[in-house]
Amino acid sequence: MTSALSLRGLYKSFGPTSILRDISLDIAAGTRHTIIGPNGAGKSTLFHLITGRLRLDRGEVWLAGENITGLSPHAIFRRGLARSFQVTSLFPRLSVFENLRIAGMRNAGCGHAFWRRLDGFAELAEQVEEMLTLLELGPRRDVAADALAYAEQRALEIGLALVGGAHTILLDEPTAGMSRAETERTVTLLRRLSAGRTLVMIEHDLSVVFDLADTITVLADGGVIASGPPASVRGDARVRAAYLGAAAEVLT
Amino acid sequence: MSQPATTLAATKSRHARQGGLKIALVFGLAIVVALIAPHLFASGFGLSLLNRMAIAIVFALSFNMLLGQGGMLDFGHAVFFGLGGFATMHLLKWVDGGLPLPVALLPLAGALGGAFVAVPAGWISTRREGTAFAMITLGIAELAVALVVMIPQWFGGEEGVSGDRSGGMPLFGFDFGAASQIYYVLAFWALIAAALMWGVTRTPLGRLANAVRDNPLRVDFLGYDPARIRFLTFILSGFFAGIAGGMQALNDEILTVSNIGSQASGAVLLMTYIGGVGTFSGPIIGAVLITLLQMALGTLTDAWQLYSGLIFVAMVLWAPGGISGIIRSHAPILRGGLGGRLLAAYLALLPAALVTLAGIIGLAELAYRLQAVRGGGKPGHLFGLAVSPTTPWQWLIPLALFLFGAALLSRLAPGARAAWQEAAAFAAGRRGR
Amino acid sequence: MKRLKSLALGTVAAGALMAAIAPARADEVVRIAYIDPMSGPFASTGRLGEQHFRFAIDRVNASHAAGNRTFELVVMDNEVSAEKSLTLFRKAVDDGIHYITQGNGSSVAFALSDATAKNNRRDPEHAVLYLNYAAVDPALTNEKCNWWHFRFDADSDMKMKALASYIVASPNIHKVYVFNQDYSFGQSVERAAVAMIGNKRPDLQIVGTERVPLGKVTDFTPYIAKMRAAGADAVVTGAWGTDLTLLVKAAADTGFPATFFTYYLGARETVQAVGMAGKGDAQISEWHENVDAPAIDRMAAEFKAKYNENFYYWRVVDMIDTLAAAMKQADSADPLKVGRVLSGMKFQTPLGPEEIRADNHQLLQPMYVSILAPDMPHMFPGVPLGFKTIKRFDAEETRLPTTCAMKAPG
Amino acid sequence: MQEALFVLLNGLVYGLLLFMLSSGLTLIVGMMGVLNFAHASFYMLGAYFAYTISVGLGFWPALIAAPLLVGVLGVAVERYGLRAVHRHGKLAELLFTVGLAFIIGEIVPLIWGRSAVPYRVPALLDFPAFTLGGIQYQAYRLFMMAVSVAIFAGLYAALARTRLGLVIRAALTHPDMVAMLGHDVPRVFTLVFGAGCALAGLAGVIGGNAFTTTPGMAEALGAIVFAVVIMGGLGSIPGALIASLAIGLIQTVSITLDMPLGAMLGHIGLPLDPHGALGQITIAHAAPAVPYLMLVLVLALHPRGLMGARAD
Repeated sequence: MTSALSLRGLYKSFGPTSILRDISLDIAAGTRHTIIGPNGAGKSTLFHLITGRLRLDRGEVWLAGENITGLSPHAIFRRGLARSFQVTSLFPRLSVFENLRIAGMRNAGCGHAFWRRLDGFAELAEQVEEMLTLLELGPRRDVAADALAYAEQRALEIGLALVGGAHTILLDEPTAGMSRAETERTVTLLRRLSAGRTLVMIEHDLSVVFDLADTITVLADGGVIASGPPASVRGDARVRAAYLGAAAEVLT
Repeated sequence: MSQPATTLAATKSRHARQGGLKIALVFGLAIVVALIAPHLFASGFGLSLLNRMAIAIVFALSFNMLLGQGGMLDFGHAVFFGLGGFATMHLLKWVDGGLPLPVALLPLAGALGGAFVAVPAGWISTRREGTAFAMITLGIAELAVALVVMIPQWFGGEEGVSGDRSGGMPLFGFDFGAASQIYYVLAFWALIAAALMWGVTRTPLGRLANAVRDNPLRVDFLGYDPARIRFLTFILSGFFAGIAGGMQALNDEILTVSNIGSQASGAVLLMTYIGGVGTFSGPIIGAVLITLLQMALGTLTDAWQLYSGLIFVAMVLWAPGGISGIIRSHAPILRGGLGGRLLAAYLALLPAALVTLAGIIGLAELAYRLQAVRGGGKPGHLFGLAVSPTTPWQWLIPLALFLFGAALLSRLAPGARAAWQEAAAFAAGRRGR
Repeated sequence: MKRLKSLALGTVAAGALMAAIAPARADEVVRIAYIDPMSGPFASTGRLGEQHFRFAIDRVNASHAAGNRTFELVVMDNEVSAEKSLTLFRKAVDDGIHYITQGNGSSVAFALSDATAKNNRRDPEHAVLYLNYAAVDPALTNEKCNWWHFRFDADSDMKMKALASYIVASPNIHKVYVFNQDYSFGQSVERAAVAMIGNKRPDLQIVGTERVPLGKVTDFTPYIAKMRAAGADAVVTGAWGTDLTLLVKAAADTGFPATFFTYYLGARETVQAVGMAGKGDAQISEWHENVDAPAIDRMAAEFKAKYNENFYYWRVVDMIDTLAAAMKQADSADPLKVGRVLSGMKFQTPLGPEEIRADNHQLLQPMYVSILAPDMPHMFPGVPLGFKTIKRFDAEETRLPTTCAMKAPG
Repeated sequence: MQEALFVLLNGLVYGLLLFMLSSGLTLIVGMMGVLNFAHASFYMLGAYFAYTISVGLGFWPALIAAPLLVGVLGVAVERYGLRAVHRHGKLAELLFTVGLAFIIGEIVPLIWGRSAVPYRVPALLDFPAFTLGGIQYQAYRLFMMAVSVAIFAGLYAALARTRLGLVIRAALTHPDMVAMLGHDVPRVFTLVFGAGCALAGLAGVIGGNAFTTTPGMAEALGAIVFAVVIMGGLGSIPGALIASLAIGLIQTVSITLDMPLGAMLGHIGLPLDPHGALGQITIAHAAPAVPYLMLVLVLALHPRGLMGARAD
């Protein structure tokens, strides 16, 4: 069986600073995978490399059996990979509804049409309304994105990655800055929406990690120090030493 | 998660139906205005003003398709306008020569010409965004002007290319020679082009252009190439600018290098910005107003260029949303019935504003009339007073007015601003609930 | 006096306003729309023209040269834009104005000539006569001529004919460089120079031609170097304004000794920029301050006293005088009737006999080739040089064949 | 040989003048991201101020005082105009400078008249320094070159060596960081804008009498200065120098090439009808369009310009 996402020997450095070294990882289709690691471990850089935002120095990225190394972000998206950002990245002057609709346009077959009414894509609108409800943003449907509260913006950020129907979804710290209750709602949402899809997350909140993840990869100092099911990662001595330290009690 | 999907869909379709009705109403009204206008301004000058407005509206809307909808500042938009015009003009000459085409259809040639030129220009420029894009368009504009001047065989050099719109195939018995007849042709095209451009904002590409304007990076991660979206928008914009150019060709029956030059590009930027880039109606307001201003102010005072410069800078400083921005920021307040309170705050500003204005006008007029007097002219009157710009004390009056008024304004302005903010917040609060 | 006062409003000049104020008197008021730049970079030229028109009109009105008609100037600012000129043309027609005049910018001239022809064909009741006092593109009286357009300035070919015949007759000139601004006027000067100077004498040749975009070049030194490398001893140029100033200044700075044969050297700022190095440089004109014509000298003095500017456009006075005479003769202000009189009209001026050609409505007038020389009666402020006639051409001598095939209306 | 030297020298002079004009703008654009369309207007003001001062006091006091005056004006414009517009975004800033250029262009002829003013080269430098191939070289041209080189050296040293220079260079690449480090960024902006305007004023003092001082002088140079700054790369002083010299040299060289485009492209195998409308244009004829062609090409290939620090 092919992996949903397969990384083969990725290297990346900025000038003389080496950020990532020899990252190899296989993520099975339909699983929820979490990447953890201390700040500066290169987690966001890894996402940027996978999604085409940054160029690799060496190595290959395969998506569902296809080599996507060096493709542009939009080409990668078209092959079924969507992502969210750590720093909220929305369309500030457009309404929540329009934000989500834009995210869904590619897969709804809108193309670049300038001769068809956007409102004519009824299925897309339905999909978006549904997502609005799921994100509990229904009452904020027509509010401009930059007028939303922070937590609402984070929810919308996740929504943009989810609405398009991609088979593999990369979320960069989806619950960052959320309250406990909001985090719990988000976890429920992710659990629900990741059914049948592959979910890769960077996450700091370890309760979320162990709640959701089927497999965990630990990044530290630009390298993978452990990868596997939660139980094995939890028991890994190097992980404890290199990363967990203060948070060790959560693990036990 | 409580609202049943059926109710939701129902609300939505009601929304859509109401929206559609509103749009139909607006365009119906526009058609009525277009039909009535020539009877209100029946003189040749009035018609010629209306014709220019129609052209300016299409041109400004096409410009705002880039700037307002797509976030692209094009310093050479007149290139597509002008070259579209030249295309129309050449076709018009063939029509004069016997090509069986109705003259009224010729702006379409301008559209094709504009789009045709926009393809290579856009191919180079739209791969970049922001300032780099703007600068490339500046370079392209300079290049285009240089080329047009260098090839008089095609563009007629300084004397331009002229044609005769009444030489073609008559349509329903009209030959379109008379200004009143050509008005209807131009009004027709202005309405069609405006409707189409409005339509484009409702299409996938139109929405994607908004997205690219706001956040091109994110668009890239949603499966679209931002450069491609910019490119297509650019070509469309060139297409509509070309229609405006074609209308211009029919109206003036002559087209010269100046129609593609930086002044024409600057004028459309001015119109669009003053009208407001944030709304679809902004450029229309700007086009109508600036056309009027250009023609009317010039007959009233020598200082009109200075005044338009000052008005422009004042708008940039205090009303960056343009006129439509002002309207939009007050509409909810008025709808919320809070206009009265705000009006009082504004009225308090009025005397100070008038005093300042009188001071500025006095200074400017004195300066221009001093120049006139030096050249042997007569100083004339201002506000019913005999002007003598060579007498020093006459300068003191407007100077004092200006300083006093400005000081007063800077005192009072924060109060009015606060009143507006309060009213806006109140109105927003009401609506939010 | 009331009318004078309304004139004093001067540049305001809203036609409608004028019409309202104009009192009902026996005199018929003939309004002339003056469509030229009053603002923007070319305003100085337009203003200077306006002063000459006011001067000429005041003279005509004072002497009742047009019979029981008085002229009134309506100033319209076109910023040298063809587009704006056309709108102003419409406005003039609306306001019942039948005479327009313009001079700056060939593009404007072509647009106005074209608009006049179309307007008069479509709407003969509001016919307009277009009096061109300074736009000199030959096409206006040749392939693009029109019956309603009358030109009172010699076209660039006629001027070149005079310049060329002087150059061809000068045994010391062997190598001529032709330098122009790149637009229709510059192009036609270049064509005429090449045709009229090249191959006219075995030891006379054109060693180079060059055109530069209007107002875009800052440093002309490389061009001077090119002329020098070509061995030019004379430069023929139709350049004007800042371009001409910078060109002759660059020549003076680099010590380039060739003589400049120009169309527009007479501008004060140009002569002041070149200084004494301009000595010997030539221009072609229909008049200059040191022409021996006492009647015009008096006008020039009067003009200077009134406006504190040098008298420059003799031809504006010539044009307005001629228009007045034609109206008197036609005993009408109807443009068609006046046009019929003007077409082929012959008359005397202080400079000699002149004629408006019937075949293309071009005025034939005497022309002067003059050079900047010291010790002249009239000299430039700050530079002790003045124009000195070195060759005079009678009006008839400037006649050129025309390709004009215009038809008289009616 | 001599001819080649002459062309080179001319290109150098022209290039250095362009650099003088654009050095101030490149600072402003690089640091503040403001495309200052009024820059050439400050150049014009420098020339007019210098004219007025030189009438009373002579050229040398004007050389110092006029740029300072223009600088002060620049500071005022930044402090009371641009800063207020800043929050409305880049487009508003740019349009503000467009309006400003327009207003200056109207006010200057009101004060000094619509035709050229007789602003002269100082007598001390008004002599031919040497003759090359029969063409005299005015001493004033050498002076212009010297001033331009001095500006480059001074700016380069100031940016590389001084604390303020360090802050400015840092602000070019990481504006937020500089603010976080506690530097008063608005004040630095004001200073940079004032200094940039003063440099434009200095160019005006020196260029106004070498060429002409007219109300149209700003318009004639506006576009080409932008071409230099953009091509050189926003904010890069060496980039501006290279772009200036490149434009100066290429334009001067192309003036000497009388070969028609058709023939030239024919040499390199591109088919263009040598008798068609395009084929007949000579390279010399197209010379003034060359900077813009270079601009479009450089930007299309390399969006940051030759040595740009900012990409936007």
